[in-house]
Amino acid sequence: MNRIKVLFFATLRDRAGTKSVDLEIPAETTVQRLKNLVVDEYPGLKETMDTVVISINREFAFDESVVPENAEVAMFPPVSGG
Amino acid sequence: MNRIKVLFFATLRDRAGTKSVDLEIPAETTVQRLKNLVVDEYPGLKETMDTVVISINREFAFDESVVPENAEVAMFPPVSGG
Amino acid sequence: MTDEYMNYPTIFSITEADLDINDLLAQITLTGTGAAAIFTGMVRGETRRDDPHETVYLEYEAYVPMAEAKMKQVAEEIRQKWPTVEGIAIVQRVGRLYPKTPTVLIACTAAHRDTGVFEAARYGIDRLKEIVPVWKKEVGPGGEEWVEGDYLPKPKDRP
Amino acid sequence: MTDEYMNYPTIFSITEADLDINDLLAQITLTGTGAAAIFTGMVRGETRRDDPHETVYLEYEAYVPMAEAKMKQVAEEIRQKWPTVEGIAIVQRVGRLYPKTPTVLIACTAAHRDTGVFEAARYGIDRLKEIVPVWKKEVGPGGEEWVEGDYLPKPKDRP
Repeated sequence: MNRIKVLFFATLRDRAGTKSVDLEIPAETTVQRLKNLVVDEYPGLKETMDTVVISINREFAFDESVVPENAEVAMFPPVSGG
Repeated sequence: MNRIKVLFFATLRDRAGTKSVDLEIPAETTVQRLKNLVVDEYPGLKETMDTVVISINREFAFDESVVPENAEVAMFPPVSGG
Repeated sequence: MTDEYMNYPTIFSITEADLDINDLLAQITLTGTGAAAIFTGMVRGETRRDDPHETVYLEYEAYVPMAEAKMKQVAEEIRQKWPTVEGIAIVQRVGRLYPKTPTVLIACTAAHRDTGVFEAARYGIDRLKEIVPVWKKEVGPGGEEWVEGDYLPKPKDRP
Repeated sequence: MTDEYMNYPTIFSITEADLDINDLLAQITLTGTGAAAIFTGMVRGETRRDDPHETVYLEYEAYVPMAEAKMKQVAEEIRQKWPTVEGIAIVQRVGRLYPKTPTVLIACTAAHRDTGVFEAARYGIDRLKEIVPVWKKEVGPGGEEWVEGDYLPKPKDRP
């Protein structure tokens, strides 16, 4: 098992009700699989998953990316700064 | 005869050696004719006349424009501000 | 960044402080600099386009370390596309910001104005709104709502 | 200016004072303003293009009342071409100005950045350098010389 941290921002933080969570996930877990694990934990996030943006260690990641040990993962909606 | 004032800027002021001059010119004098009168007075301006810009009462004027009574005429090189 | 750009200042920051454009511009002005194009965005108190509404304030938040990394990437993309650009400043203000307040700044300097500074600044703000992780919640007379972005990053958006 | 623009601020000035971009921007930011494009020009201490040379300072002079009238005309031309532009500021600093000093500013604001503000600011500085009567003398290590413009006004350059 790999320990990782998941950060939530904006709507996802509001829906998850927390800024971050520490998780233990199987080695070789992909981003796609991680999304499912997170929705199991926070069902309120289910409907945000179609347009969620994921980063691993502060860089964009995609469904097939593998989440490494000690990763800092972030989940957030499309950005709206400026 | 009409009384007018002619202002010189930048290179033209340097060459004329003065910022301005009051002139009496015949009624119906055109800009083209005025240039010649000014060059007669200030021969050092002769070679600037090909690219001189003329304004009458703070608006661009052209060779055929007639200089009205009490006009404020200005003679200057193409602008180089910014 | 390659050695070519070693002496060219690049500023990027996420800040809660007022944007001081005079100061930021001075920081990216070199001896050979003759032109700067600056974009700033402000909080609109009143929006007429699309869904007309009033705004009392916006609440900005950022994923700070990633936002800084992505601002650096935007600056590097600008330098790749417009090698004549000298200094670059990219600043996003966060926190609670009221109408008329400047919230974001992109500034690019160069020796001359016809070398792409306007296009570079325009590219910078467009790109910031795609890949820099900052979000805003809009608070209006009738309640609050997260502003939705619409850009989904692609593998090419990694540096 | 037509009634349509009545509430839109237009600032133009010839000044010997420092350009305060923060302040100028605040003066042309309205409740509906969300975007500003600003151009500033600075004195280059070192010029590499065309005829490379060093500059100790520039001495600017203006035909003030006509320069103000022509700045007003530039602002009106911008409003004709980009009716979405809200505030406009056009400022030319004059006097003795040293390298790195901002000398000129054109700023245009609008509700949104995709409504022509960048193009409007670019047009403004191009136009200022054609029709606003300001000149500069360049003082370098080897002597001084008037900088030559190359635009000859045409009848269409009257308002």
